[in-house]
Amino acid sequence: MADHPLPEPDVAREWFEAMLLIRHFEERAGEQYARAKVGGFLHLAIGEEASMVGTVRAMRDTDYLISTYRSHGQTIARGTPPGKVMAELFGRVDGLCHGRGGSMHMFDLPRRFMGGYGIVGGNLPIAAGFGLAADYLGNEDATVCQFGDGASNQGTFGETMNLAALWSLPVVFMVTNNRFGMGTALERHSAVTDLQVKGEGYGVPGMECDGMDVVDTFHVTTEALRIAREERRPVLVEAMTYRFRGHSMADPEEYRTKDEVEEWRKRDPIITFGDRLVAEGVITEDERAELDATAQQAADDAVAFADASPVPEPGSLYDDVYVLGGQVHGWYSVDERGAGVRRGEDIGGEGHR
Amino acid sequence: MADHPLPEPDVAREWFEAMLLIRHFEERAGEQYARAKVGGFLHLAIGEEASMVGTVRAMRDTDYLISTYRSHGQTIARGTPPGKVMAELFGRVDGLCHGRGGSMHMFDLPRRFMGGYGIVGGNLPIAAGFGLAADYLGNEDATVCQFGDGASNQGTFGETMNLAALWSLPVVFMVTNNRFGMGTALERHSAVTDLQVKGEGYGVPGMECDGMDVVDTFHVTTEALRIAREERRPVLVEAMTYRFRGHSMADPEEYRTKDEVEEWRKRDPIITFGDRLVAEGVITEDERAELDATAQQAADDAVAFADASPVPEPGSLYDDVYVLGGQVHGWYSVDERGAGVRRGEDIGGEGHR
Amino acid sequence: MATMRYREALNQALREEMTRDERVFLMGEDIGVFNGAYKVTNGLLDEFGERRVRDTPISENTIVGMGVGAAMLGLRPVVELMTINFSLLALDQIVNHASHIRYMFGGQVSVPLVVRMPQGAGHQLGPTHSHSWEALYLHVPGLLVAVPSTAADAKGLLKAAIRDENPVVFIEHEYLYGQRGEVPDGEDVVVPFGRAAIRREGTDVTIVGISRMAVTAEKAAALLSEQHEVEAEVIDPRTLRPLDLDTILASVRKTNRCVIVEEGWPHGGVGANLAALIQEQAFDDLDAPIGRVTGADVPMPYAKNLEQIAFPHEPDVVDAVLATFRDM
Amino acid sequence: MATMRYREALNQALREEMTRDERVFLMGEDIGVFNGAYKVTNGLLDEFGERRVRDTPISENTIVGMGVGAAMLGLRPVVELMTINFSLLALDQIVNHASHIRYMFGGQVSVPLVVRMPQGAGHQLGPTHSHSWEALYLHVPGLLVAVPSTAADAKGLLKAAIRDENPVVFIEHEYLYGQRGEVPDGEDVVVPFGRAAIRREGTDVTIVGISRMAVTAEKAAALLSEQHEVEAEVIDPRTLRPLDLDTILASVRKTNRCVIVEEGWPHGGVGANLAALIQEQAFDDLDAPIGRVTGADVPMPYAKNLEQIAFPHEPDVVDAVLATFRDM
Ligand SMILES: Cc1ncc(C[n+]2csc(CCOP(=O)(O)OP(=O)(O)O)c2C)c(N)n1
Ligand SMILES: Cc1ncc(C[n+]2csc(CCOP(=O)(O)OP(=O)(O)O)c2C)c(N)n1
Ligand SMILES: [Mg+2]
Ligand SMILES: [Mg+2]
Repeated sequence: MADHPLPEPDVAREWFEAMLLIRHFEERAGEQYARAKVGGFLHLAIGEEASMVGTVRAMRDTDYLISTYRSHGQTIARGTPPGKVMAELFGRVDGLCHGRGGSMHMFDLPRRFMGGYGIVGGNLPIAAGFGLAADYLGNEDATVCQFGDGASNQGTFGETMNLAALWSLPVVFMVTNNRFGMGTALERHSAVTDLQVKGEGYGVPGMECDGMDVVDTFHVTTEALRIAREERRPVLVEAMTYRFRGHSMADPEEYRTKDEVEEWRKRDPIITFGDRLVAEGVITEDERAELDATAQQAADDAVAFADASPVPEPGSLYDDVYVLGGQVHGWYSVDERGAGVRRGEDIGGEGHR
Repeated sequence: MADHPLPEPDVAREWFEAMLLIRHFEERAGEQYARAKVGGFLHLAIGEEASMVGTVRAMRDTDYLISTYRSHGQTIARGTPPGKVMAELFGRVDGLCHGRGGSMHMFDLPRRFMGGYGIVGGNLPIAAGFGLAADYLGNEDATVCQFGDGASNQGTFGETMNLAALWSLPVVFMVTNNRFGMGTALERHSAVTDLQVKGEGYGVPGMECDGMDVVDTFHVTTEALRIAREERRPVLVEAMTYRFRGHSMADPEEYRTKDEVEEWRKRDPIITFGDRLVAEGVITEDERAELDATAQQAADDAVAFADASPVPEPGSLYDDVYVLGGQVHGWYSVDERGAGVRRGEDIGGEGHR
Repeated sequence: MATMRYREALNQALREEMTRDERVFLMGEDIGVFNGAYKVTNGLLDEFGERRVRDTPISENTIVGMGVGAAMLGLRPVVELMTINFSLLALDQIVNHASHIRYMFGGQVSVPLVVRMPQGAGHQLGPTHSHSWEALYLHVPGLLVAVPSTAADAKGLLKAAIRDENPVVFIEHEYLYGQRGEVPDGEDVVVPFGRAAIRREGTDVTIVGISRMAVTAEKAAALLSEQHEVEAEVIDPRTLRPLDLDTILASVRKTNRCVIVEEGWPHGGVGANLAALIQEQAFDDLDAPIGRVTGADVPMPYAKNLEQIAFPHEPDVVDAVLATFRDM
Repeated sequence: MATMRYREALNQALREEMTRDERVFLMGEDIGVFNGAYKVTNGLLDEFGERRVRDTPISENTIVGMGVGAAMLGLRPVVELMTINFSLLALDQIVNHASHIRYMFGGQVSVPLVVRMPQGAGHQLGPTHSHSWEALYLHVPGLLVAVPSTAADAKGLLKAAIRDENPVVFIEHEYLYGQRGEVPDGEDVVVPFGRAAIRREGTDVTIVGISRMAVTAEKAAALLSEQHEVEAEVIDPRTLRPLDLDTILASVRKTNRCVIVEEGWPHGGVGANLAALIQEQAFDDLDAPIGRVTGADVPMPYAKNLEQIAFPHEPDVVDAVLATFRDM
């Protein structure tokens, strides 16, 4: 699988940079979590960078990407400034979602990153809806929908495969098989462990890519997107990968051995790709160190940016529950004028009467 | 497929009798619906008798059967007196569920008919739960779960296939492919129309039977049950059949042609089986007519029984919402002592305070 | 003004909005070739074709979710669920997705989705097909909730729902489908959300009726007037989110008595919510406890006689109103 | 009496009931090898093995449905859902199946299933993981609903739930998992459903607190006493179905004032239901409108400062109580 030639040097270097940036970003995020700058659940994707960057680089700017609660890296790969992602983790106003969503719920409309979703399997139907919209509008926008091996057991998986195949929707479903759904190993949660065949009974053909190899991921996803866009039908791509860290920061990792993790770490997508770039003369070892330092600096800058951003105004609590105007006149959709206490009372403006 | 020899004459005759009884029962039910003796939705299974009787006759008395809103026939095949089924349709106290469930919700515990269910796809997880119980208890009880082609698109289908395969549960899933989910033809609702393969991506192998042939259905289901019981793993059986009547009594059937129905009627499972019994000398034409008359009489008796049964006492409205005793003291689980009107006020007894 | 059935009014609303706005399309089980389980979409497949009237497989959660996705990209999907009981299968998409997306993504996107579905008892459909769930949906911030009780409102509110930028849960009633009413002419006659209708003016007691129970309330008010010399004011809130509490409060301040009538279960129902709001804000105006007439606290039985006593009828409303006088 | 955390008390209840009754087994996502997302099932896989502690795939609707099926055949499944937010995916099995089966099949079978799940905000888990849904479940006839707020109740009610013949929705709280409390010794100490606990006696106002908010209410009562010379009676209903309304009414008849505190959304919440019941039955005893302190009417935001103002704290309860005096 890994015998694709490298792309043009500039391109290869950019992929490497993107993976480095994601890696350092994730490591910084983990540190900031330990310092309680980041709250909630934090799901790092360290180890999965190749599957993210390879996939995103196969996409057009006009394509849609939709993912899970483990999607800082995808957001960054899609071009979102890391500072805005970090600020979201910090729960600050300059965060992508102004601190509303947090780590699990990223969203960047201009870059067509259509969201990370906290409900396992919840994003599949929505992805099919994007495919339907492309079809309805008669345009060439394809959708990539990323979800995990564990998500392939949700009812939405089967329902969505059937509908996407039945209606010939231009969607690439990418199951990121990192071999665990939380602490449950693949063979303990899925009767069929060759996940690419799980769509076949619904008419969605499967493909596999080496999710530890950015080049292979790129090529397979490119072909999958071609099929979706040109042949106008869905494809299921299984990206074989592994997460080096726990499911979230709160994971003691008792369900797997250190040895297993070490085995996989030997295939670290950033190290192996870096080695290859050096071996094939695309970069020198010095440049490699420089690129690494640059990425690290960018991650540090993201932290600084986030830290400098203010927390949301308390008065913004009720913003954007509804689109106001027309027939919905205020944040109070029913009534909050009771004698009792009213949350977010300090807010002013039109939301209040 | 239809080249299995007939079973012993007594057995063959009994299958024929059962199919006749179901047919006449269904016709009577339809008539009573037209007379408004039966309310709600009435889904007849005329045309599907072979798939019902062939399946049930392959089961042991200790096996569990679970089905859908289209299950009068299965209930009768399982041995429930037709009068109790008809009384349920009439909403009477002698109905199987004392008039609580109606046509869509039959249930006969002693005969291990574990219910007809009104939610499409809702019975699959429950069937897997029966399989789990058999496994847990270490007994040989197998479960047959019947559902429609349309139900194979519900999320529960994929979820249940995976779990049944993963946990090696002794369940035969039988998809009754009558080619329509309500008014939506198979190829318009399912991307893959060869339904027996729909479980393969989840590790559940498929089999097919001619659901218009009671003998073939019997043989295939027997083998499926053997696999479930002895090899302790699930099987998906697709029974190819057709419903001659509308989806329910309220169906104008604009979605299919009269010709199509006529084509299928040529394969009427009762006529073809009767012809074969006569041709192979199991019964004479006269006996055939007699058996038919007997079945018709039994269906008439069922109507008479139902008609003679009283309607439920108003005071029974709150019975069996809860199992009382222990910590739940009355039908009122919260409180119904408000100043306002209380439904079922005329009830007495322990339910009231 | 034309007279038409509630289902025809809905059909007209769909037709007009589809004609007006190319982005509007329909999805649902058997809405096309079958013309709809309750014939609300009758003829629309013929008129608009398969692109805009889409028969779906039986996959409630996913068809709603696809509506969410299509709405996020600017389309105006109207998803029909065959009954509200089946919407429990789609609740994750309706609540965890449709209602949250705008807020959790910081206002970057909206979800102009309409989920239409009927509810209600009376046709002996038994426990899996007969329940009323408006109280569930009114609980959820981010949703709008409509419960039209007349043909005119069915049409006008559905048009308003389709034009709105927010996700709307649009609750129809199986019994009402066949009822006739006058419907104003004009393709731009919309009924805005958040405005209650006073169905009958009165001075002695305020009766609030939800969905079909607005009709029952009106009939009960006639009985009260004829037989008991009680002049009831009957209010149909028409939408539960937003709720026009002002109209209800103004009435209660005038009548000093209130009874709420709904078909759903008593505990945590719409009546409970209204009673809580009214006693909070018009405490001193109340001369008697706020009465509630609700469905029985049971899964809906199939048998006709049991079903009939399991949901409210006019005499129940009359009794509840009279009780507010006895309590004095 | 031993002192232990709420999660340990739950763990003990599971262990004891599994030991006592071979029919009791556990199913859920990551309850075994991972020892539970919130460690409630810690150690149970080791102790009881894979037959009785079953890690499941992520298939909420089906694992609950399998519990329904197993329960119908006489087993005593205890299904854990990782949070109550995900139970929306399983609602069809919980409501249309578990709660209806006994009734719709004429009493032939029962469904002794327990669905355990935590809810609640405070850990910045954002809009898909933080909501409180007890009001949804209390709406449904056929279910029992528990909302324990102490370690002792967590244990005693869970034991009662497992022993009961009815389907139980057992709602835990993420914040409470780490809280310690005294738990009576003895394997047969169960806390029966339908009996409220008076957490604090008082004469001036009745505060009803639900789930974690029972703790908040108690702390608020201390503040009221110290700072405002108001002696509040604090009641924790412990179960919402059945509901011990008598205890609440008796208190309100004594104090003539009532405030209900809950974490969930305001409209159609538990507070609305209690307010409606109380004003119905103790109308003349009330000197002020029943107050409600609830979560904000928004999807739960992630940012810490916003999250904190989106659910009730002691000062909110104090203010609401004082308002019942100002209204006089
Ligand atoms: C509906 C739902 N159920 C359970 C969870 C809790 N949960 C979060 S992530 C996760 C594991 C998902 O595994 P997988 O799909 O393989 O993705 P990965 O985390 O490995 O990227 C679980 C069970 C959830 N968020 N949503
Ligand atoms: C969850 C759910 N969605 C929709 C319906 C309405 N409905 C009842 S039967 C039916 C068609 C089912 O088709 P199939 O599974 O093929 O079974 P058949 O009726 O052909 O026996 C539909 C859509 C329902 N009862 N439950
Ligand atoms: Mg995984
Ligand atoms: Mg069918």
